[in-house]
Amino acid sequence: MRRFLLFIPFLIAVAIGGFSLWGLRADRDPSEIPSVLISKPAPQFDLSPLEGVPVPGLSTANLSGGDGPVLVNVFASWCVPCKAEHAVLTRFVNTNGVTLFGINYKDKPKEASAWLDNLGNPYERIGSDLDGRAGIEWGISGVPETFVINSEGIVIYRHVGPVLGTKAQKQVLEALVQAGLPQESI
Amino acid sequence: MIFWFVGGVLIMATTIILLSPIYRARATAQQAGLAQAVFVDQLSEVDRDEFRGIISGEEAASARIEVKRRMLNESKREAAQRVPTAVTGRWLLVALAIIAPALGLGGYTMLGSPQLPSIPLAERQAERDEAIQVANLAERLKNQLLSDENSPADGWVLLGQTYMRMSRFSDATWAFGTLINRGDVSPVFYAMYAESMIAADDGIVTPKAAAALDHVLESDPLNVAAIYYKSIEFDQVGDTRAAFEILRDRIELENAFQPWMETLVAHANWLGEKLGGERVTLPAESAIAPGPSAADVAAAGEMSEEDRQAFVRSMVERLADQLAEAPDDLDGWLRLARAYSVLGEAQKAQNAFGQAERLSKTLSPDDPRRQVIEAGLQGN
Amino acid sequence: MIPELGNLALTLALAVAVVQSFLPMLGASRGNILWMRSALTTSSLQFVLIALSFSALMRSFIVSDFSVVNVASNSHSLKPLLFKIAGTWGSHEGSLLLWVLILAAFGASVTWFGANIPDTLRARTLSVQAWISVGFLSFLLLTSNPFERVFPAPLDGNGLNPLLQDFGLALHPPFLYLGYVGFSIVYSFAVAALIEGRIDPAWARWVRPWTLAAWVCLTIGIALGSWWAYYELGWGGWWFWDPVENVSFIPWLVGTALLHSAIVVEKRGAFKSWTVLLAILTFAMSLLGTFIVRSGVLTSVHAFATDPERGLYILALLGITIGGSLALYAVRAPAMEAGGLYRPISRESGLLVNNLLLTTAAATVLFGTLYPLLLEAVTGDKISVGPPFFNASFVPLMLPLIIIAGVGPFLSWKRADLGGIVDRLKWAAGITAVVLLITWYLNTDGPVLGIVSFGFAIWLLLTTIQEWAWRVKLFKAPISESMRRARNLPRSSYGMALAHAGIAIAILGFVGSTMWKSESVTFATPGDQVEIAGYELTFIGAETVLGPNYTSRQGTLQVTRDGKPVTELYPERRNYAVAGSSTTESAILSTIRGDLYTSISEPAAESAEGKWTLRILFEPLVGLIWLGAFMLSLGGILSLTDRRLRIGAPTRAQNPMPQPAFPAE
Amino acid sequence: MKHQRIRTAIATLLILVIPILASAVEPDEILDDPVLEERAREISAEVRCVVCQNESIDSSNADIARDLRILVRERLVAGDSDEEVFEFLVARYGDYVLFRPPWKAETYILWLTPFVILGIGGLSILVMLMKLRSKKPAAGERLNEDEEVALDEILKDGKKGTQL
Repeated sequence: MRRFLLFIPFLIAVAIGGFSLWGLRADRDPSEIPSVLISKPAPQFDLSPLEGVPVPGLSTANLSGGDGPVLVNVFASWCVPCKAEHAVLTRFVNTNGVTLFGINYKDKPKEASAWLDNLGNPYERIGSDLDGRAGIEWGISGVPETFVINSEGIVIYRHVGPVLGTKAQKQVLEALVQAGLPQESI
Repeated sequence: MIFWFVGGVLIMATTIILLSPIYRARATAQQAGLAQAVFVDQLSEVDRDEFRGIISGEEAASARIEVKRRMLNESKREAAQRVPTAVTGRWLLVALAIIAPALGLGGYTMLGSPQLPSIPLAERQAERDEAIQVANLAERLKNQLLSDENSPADGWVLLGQTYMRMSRFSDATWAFGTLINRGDVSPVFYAMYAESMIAADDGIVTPKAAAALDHVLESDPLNVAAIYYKSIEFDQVGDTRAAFEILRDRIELENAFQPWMETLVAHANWLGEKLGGERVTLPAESAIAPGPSAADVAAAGEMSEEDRQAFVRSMVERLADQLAEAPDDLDGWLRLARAYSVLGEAQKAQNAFGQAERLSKTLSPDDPRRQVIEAGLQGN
Repeated sequence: MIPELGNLALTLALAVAVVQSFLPMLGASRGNILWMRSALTTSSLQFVLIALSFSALMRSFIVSDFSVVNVASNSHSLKPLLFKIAGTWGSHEGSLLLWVLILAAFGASVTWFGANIPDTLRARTLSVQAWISVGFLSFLLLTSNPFERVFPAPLDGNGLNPLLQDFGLALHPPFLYLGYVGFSIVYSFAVAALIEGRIDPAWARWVRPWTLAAWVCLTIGIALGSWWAYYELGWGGWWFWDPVENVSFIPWLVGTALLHSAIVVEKRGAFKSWTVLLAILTFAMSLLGTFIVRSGVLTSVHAFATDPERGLYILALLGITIGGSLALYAVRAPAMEAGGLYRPISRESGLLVNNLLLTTAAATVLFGTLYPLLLEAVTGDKISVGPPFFNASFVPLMLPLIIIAGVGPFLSWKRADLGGIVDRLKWAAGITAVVLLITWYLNTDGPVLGIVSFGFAIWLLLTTIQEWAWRVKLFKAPISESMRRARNLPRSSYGMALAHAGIAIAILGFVGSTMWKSESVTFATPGDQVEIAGYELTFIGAETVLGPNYTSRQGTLQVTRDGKPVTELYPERRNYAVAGSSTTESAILSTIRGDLYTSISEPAAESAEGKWTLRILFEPLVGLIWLGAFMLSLGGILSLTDRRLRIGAPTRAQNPMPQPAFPAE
Repeated sequence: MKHQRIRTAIATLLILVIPILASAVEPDEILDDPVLEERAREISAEVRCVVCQNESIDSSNADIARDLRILVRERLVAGDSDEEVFEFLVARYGDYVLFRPPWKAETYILWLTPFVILGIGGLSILVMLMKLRSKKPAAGERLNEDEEVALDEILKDGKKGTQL
């Protein structure tokens, strides 16, 4: 018994070592926070349209009742990675027929519309979230973030950071299919 | 050279110091009595504490007994212990005194760069002046171009390229953009414009940059720089296959080695990896180490023939300077030799091949570079 | 050339460390004197080589040799000289070089000052120390070479993080590492003793000075870090329970337990197995700290940016050193004979409870720090364990410890007379109770833990003074007799008293600055006045001041008290152009009552343009935290100078036998 | 190529990352009601800033921390209890935002471990002390004559032993 007890410190050390090894996995981001919205209805919000851009505003009601799923993308003109994922989102809209809504987070309307002029506007609706309240409702921790919502208005998937790289795009598209996008469109 | 002198002294000193125990070792180990000394001290401490009245007489007595028992045990232990008396095993020390510094030196040659000098800031006034001068010149050039309604296109190109070298990418975009807005829309300018935008956006190919690239490819479908960045764009929007194929197709158009190929092939293979191990191969002859950087390739691809020559020449000189300081770079010499051959400087090419041959002695007999050197020395 | 020589010296040091890692060990088991003695040369040589290497790096920083990657990315030509020097250990690579330098220094110091240690034990200890050296030198050379070169060299460097360009923080890492790494030698002694199969009072005596030295340095290092956070971060906090702070605190807790338990081994020959375990654990916790700070498995505000590959290497090193030694411990510990007997009421039992509380506290902090990782691994859930948890779990554990610390010194070894002690301490207990009631009356809605801590700190202070008075028979004997006794008390006795009093003083600081803090945050324009804690502060204005590598907006605050001028304070907001970031330089008026703490910054709201955000705090007694830490370290240093620790050293050859009666000390 | 490699090397080189804790609470956020403000401060000190490394929203100067501070105060003014404010935040960000882990199945172990360690340690100490109580010293309290003689030898030797 005493002999066994003496092994306890060793066993604890091994356990801590094991967890540490797990913590070093390359695909683990220690500062990433999982969303609490998954499988829950999208939060309540009502945003007016972005000044100077000819698409309507965005509210909770717009998210459900459509034919298929929607992609809600939180973006801002001051956000560098947003520029990078813009092309991907545009391709989703043009080649996959995805419905894309935008939440323009804490941005100056003038700069946002210039940004969209420059890059093109793939968004069907854009809500202007000037004070960042809608962002908090969605529980975002940074920009960009992208949510997949099904036609019942339930949040299916959330992607933190730009949708760049094969893996991220595959995950978003798969979530869209799961939310009701026809399989053949991807 | 001084480095190897000082380093040699360091290594010698290490060897000598490692050997020194041989001369200093005493015949008996210092074992006995050290523990007893501690116990004797503990005894006297008990005496002191008792005298001070910190512990009672009874406590002191039992503490003394405890310490004394420790002493008796210790003396039994010491008696049972074998105390070495002879100095043996010198051979191992001598062997290690030779092996260890050799290992250290071996490790260093793998990790270090002995030929590189220290470069304290104080000795780099000229370089700093030059940097400041370049900045000033760029500023002057800019003002000149702005004040001149009919400023020459070359001026703007030079300004943009200078900004690129200075890593002031947005300024470069502005310079190339100004040129294009004036209506000077040769594909070369567009390619530079696109590249500066991509650099300014941390490597992201924005739709605007992509449009510029498309513009280049419309009039010059073989433009290497545009194809390279187009591939990056395809990859960024998630079409890795297209990104890979555009590179592969362009490389396959050539039947001989071109200086830009290394970069394209490396990038194509990196993409191929993601697609599950597809590869692009260079024409056989070009198994020789890295070429110019992607940026250099791009720049060279866009230049007029004269500019290209000048550009290549400046790169070659840079390479030659580097090799003068670090002459043990076989692949470097090979590249230099090849570059001189391309420029038609046969004598210099021969010299470079000579340097390469000096270094090629350690290569395995079937190393392809041996043949390249041999062919080069014969003037092919 | 200089950086290359540094690199060469480092690889040579690794080769020497390899020799040292097995030859002395082999010598000790074969009884070969020459091989054992080789440890003395190799340990000194290793130290000299690493010191050469470190100087080479430091020189590269001083002359701004940007052909060294490490210099280019952590220094800048415009940086003041002091911070160029401090830049040497400002990065992962440089600080790791400092780490191995200190490791080698402790090894060499056993050679230089350890002539009173038997040859076999010393040879084995130095070999074990060299194992660690080999591990970390190879880690340094293979994954984090500080001498990596860049060609062509950039014209200027990236600069050091402005927050680190501070005197307190320049000194913080060296002390912290002296502490962290200092425990390596204690670990080596423990492993050597396990291999040798000998752990007895003499062993404890031989190890004590190194434990004390490391502990003192760690204390200073932690105190410097918290002092820096206090005045540099701009809002008067001094401890955040951040993972990186915690991992420096855990070895301190375990090390403190070790200091106490080793006394029992020394005096009574008991607690051997436990003490060896603590010696291993203290260093294990230091290594775990190194791992967490450099691998990025936990999010922390202070961590070196993450690199899983390096983390993997350190984890492997940890597995070998910690796993190996704990396995060795499990196998060899049963061979250790039990020590002397004692009664439930005795000094031994008191120290046992002390150890229980300290290790429980250490385990709590460790568990709390790692828990988010454990939970994420098991369930995938992410949670945070922050200050509220640690305050709620750690502080209650410390309270009984303070009581014990007050009583413990009165307990005699083996069997203590409880009645006598209770009788002796009744006055201290009475005063404590009165203080507690008054504090509670004045803060009826204050936090209970704070009020109780305050009372208990008073208790510890009183009992510590009383213990000293009792030892010197103050007022019980003629004053001259007391003076003589005071002179003759061993220094370790004074050390203990000073350290315990330091703890009490620091607690008063903790409580005072959290419970009675007052704060005022305002937008100010010149002429505005703020009143706080009896002071009136007038904001005169802010002006731009140019520093060597920053521009600063410096505010001027006139401080008056009852209309009489007291001083002027100049809080600053510094903007470092190269790094593109700003720092807050608080201005503090320190008084006995507490600190008047001021800082200034640009308002976040756009509507407040043209104004300044003035943050003014009054933190009562906060200075006592660092006074306490200073006393704690001074106590350790005093104990370190106790003559008993030098017994058997050759310097005492003229007078080898201590006089049985009374040597005048 | 070399240039580029070096540039990335420098860019990715590791430097100490330390936050800029400069702003924290701003004057325009402070509530007029000191009691509510006090509650707001206490709540914010226990809420983790989601974009920072490891800071509370009370001490962080991140934009979103400021938004959350203002939000907390709005909820308090609207009459929420402390618990309701925390629930509001957890509903959006999960337990991650709480610096004080909630008392639930996932954290029972966390909260109980200190007591368990203390309990087990305390118990084993008690058991050990009880065992020691029943033990008698093995050797006699005094040294016998042979031992005294041996000891005298050692003391004499001891003098020699330390004479180095």
